[in-house]
Amino acid sequence: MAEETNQGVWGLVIDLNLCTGCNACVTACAMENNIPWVGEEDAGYGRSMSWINMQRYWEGEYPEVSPSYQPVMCQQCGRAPCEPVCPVFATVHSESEQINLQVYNRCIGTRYCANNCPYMARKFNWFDYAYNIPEPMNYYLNPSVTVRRRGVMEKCTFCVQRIHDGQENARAQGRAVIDGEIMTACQQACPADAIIFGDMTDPESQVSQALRSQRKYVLLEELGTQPKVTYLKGEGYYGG
Amino acid sequence: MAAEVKPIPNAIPSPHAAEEEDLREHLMFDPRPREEMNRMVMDSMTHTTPRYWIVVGILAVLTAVLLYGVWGYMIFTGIGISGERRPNYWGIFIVSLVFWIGISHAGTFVSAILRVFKAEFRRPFTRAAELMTTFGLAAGALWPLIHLGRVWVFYWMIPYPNARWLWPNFRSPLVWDFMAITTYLLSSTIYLYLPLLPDLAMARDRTKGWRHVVYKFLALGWRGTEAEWFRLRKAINIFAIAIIPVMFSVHTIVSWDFAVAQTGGWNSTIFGPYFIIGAILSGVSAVVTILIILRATLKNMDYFIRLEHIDALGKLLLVFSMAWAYFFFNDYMVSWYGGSEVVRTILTFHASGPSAWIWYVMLLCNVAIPWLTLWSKKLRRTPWLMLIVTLGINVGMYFERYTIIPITLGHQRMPFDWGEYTPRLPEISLALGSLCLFMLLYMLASRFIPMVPVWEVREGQEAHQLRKVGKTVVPSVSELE
Amino acid sequence: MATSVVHMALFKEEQLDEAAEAIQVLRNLGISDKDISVISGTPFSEKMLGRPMAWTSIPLIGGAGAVVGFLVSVFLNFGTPLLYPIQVGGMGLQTIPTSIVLTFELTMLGLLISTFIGVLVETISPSYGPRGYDARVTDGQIAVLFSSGAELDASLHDALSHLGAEIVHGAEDKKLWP
Amino acid sequence: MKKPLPWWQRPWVRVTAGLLVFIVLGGAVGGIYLSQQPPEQPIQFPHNFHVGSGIPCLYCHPGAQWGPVAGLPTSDKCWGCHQQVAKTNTSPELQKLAAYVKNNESIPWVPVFIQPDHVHFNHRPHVAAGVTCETCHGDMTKMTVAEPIRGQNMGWCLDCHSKQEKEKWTRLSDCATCHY
Repeated sequence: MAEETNQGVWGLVIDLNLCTGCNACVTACAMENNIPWVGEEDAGYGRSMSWINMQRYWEGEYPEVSPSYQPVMCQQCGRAPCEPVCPVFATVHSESEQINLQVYNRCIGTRYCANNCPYMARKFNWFDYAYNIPEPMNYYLNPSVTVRRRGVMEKCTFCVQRIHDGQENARAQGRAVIDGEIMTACQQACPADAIIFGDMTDPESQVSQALRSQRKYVLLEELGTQPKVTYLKGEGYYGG
Repeated sequence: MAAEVKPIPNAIPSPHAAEEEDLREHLMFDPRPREEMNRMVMDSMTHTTPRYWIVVGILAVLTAVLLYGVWGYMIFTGIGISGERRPNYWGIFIVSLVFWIGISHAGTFVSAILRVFKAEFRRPFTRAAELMTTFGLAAGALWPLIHLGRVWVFYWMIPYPNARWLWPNFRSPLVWDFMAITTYLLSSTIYLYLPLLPDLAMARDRTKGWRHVVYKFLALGWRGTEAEWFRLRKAINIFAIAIIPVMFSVHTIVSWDFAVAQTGGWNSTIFGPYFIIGAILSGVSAVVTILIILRATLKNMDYFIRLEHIDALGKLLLVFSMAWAYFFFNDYMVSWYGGSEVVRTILTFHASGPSAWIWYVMLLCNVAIPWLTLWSKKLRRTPWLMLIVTLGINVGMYFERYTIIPITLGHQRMPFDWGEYTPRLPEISLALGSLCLFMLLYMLASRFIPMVPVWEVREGQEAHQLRKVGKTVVPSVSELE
Repeated sequence: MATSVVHMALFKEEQLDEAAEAIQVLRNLGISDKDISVISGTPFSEKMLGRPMAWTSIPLIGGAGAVVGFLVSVFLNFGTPLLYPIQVGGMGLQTIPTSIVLTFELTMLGLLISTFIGVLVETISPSYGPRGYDARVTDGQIAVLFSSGAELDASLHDALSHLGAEIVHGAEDKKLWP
Repeated sequence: MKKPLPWWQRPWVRVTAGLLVFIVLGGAVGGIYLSQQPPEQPIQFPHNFHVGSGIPCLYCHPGAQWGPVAGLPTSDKCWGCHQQVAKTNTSPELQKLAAYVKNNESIPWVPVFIQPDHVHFNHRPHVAAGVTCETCHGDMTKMTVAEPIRGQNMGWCLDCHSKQEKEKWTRLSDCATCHY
């Protein structure tokens, strides 16, 4: 258990040049993380729960328009604005995983964190959506992830259950986590391989290589939130 | 000494007689015997008409249904029955919180600041204003709870040792809020109670039956000995001075709920004083509203509450309206000039978005109408007009908070997530319900608590004298302590 | 003291000067200040009545409460984060700017609540001096209570009624608080 | 008006208030008491006898070695030994087991040590770190059916975690260790 102190810093890179906006990541995320569907009416009202917002922007003038897509999930900020405002420590910074956590059962539903998130990445359980899933469909629920009840906030966790699982397996086998061994659900589902996940402290990992690209940028960098999600877009080349 | 209080006999009729009359009225230079004042207050308290009970009954039903019924329904189904959605996570729940906490600033302002600065006209209506503080807070303190997604675990905000090893996050503005509102609620309730002791003793001596039992209990065996008065004076002095910074801190902290966030349009250093001025503006307006209503409906109140008082408060209102406009402009100017893209779009959105009418009504009610009316003494002394103006100011202040909270939230940094917010019926019902609760509590209290601090009025009348200077009389106030 | 009776001299509201005079008369007749007490419906300071300074420990109790509130806030601000260290938003565990808010609120809460507790305790704790009560006091009348033996009655009666007082012999001590 | 004092003395008020207090307190105390009682099991399984005869815990609860759930034994596992044990034919409790096997039914064991949905507990790291079974489950040599441990809450977990080595505390106190 020598690697217990060095847990790594998890990072996500999304190549927008490759993203087609197919929403496979959104679906995979929903299946992995027990994200309920909210019904037609609430979804139309802007209460859909998906942890990834597939932001679609139109470019050009009609009819010469082309869409561009940007999946935006929780950016796992190093200095997250959502954390200090929670009165009960329901959203905290994980020291060991270096991500931003949401502890569902501690949440009392002040929704302050959601207001203070500049990325609008947080979703609120307005009703008991997950408990109203019709009978056979509840078998899709993932036992490794808490099913959230009404009145709590939730958001992308970088599939922390998978991180734990991978780390635990590696530890039980007495080895370090191999790059690419731990995959987030969105990464796994992305048909274009636009999403890369891994340890940013390992200079050889795919994420670190992608991060040396000239095409990288982070969202709302001027706020100093130190996001762990990086986007790649435009002209340039890979590698340092 | 009390003899000198009486109007000077055979005063020379002068062209300034009207002004003299005002002076007399201002400090109540027409004292009545203490027994009579006591009787008048007791009368106002015990006199109930069928109309009163009908109104109380309607308010009770409305409170039970609109507030507690809908709230209970919301607890069992989820907060989703409100109109809130991404990105407007805060709607009129928080607007109402800020509104009611703002209303609650009036009592402390009137009875602490005016007491410390010895503004003598405050005396007859301190009680009415303090009651407003307490009940405004009672209505306001409901909102953070109503607003919670899981209200049944609200106690996790209270610091206490527990099996989870977890304490509240003292870096969160909501915990400051919780502490500040608790402090303010407790201290303003005590501050209502302390000067009430002699009046409760007065009521105890004049009642029988259940009232007597209750007053006897509440008056703590007050007899009026020197030691008791001395103690009371000491305690009131400590309270009057200490509660002022507490009052300022409460609304500053409420403003920090917004100002410490990085949210565009909220992150403003001037929010603290801006909110305080707004709170005092809406609170003092509410005091005027209530005084006009009390004067019209409560028996014998036209002796204690006079046009002169409404006039004086009207002057204060004009000053606060100007101060509010100054802070508003300051906030707007600095934000706009700063040129941050998100803040500029928000400011444009306020003034030209689909909800722009709210912004204009706010400016109309808070600035235009008060400035056009309150400069005139004649208009300040017209109760029905003052009622409209002060109600208007409160509508304007509600809209101010509405502009700051849901409208600003709907227009943040990610353009894809811009949204609008429309309150739904349950929210509106809850907001009306809290108004009903406030009115119900106030109406019930008006028949239980002596609405005029008779001893303070009496003390004032003894301290005031009319002194003849040349051809006219001027009032003078002596220090009693 | 056991044999002495409490008498009460009631003065009208505007007879404050006479009441002050009456206290002087009582003193001249050999009744000590601790056997006299004045109750009134309006706050008259002891200076007006020429009485010894009253004493209260309310500021002391209030100050002590403020200290307790301050200490509690220090524990909450700087102690509890150490019990279970939780990192939020890149802030330190013990942040001074945020601690000021809570320190202020809790100090004030301690001060104000203990001031009230001081009033409560001092009001319901037994007081010394002659006891007695008349409901007319809350109508603004000034009652000078004094305890004396029966033999002083004649001279006292004359002196006090000369000042315009209404004298109640053997004022009863009503139980005013359960 | 809201002061109930004058009605305090009335007997029915007092009786009602007393009853209410009694019901609320009784409900709370009873609820806590019941949650600390061992549930009714289909078979009064004598842990003390089995552990006493040297059977390791992991023989019947093998899941503890490799995963979150330790597992409860199926009738097959019981029958593997018990079909060869003479007592099986005499003891009335074992007749129940025989009946389950005969009808090819699973034994409806009631789990005693269950974590709520929002707590993710994994046996494997605990077993790997050398935590013995009785640290959390109590001394089974003294129990027949499994009994819950009192006050096994978050503070109980943290209490043990805080006694581990200092460098592990960051991970062991992390919220995401158990809650996600």
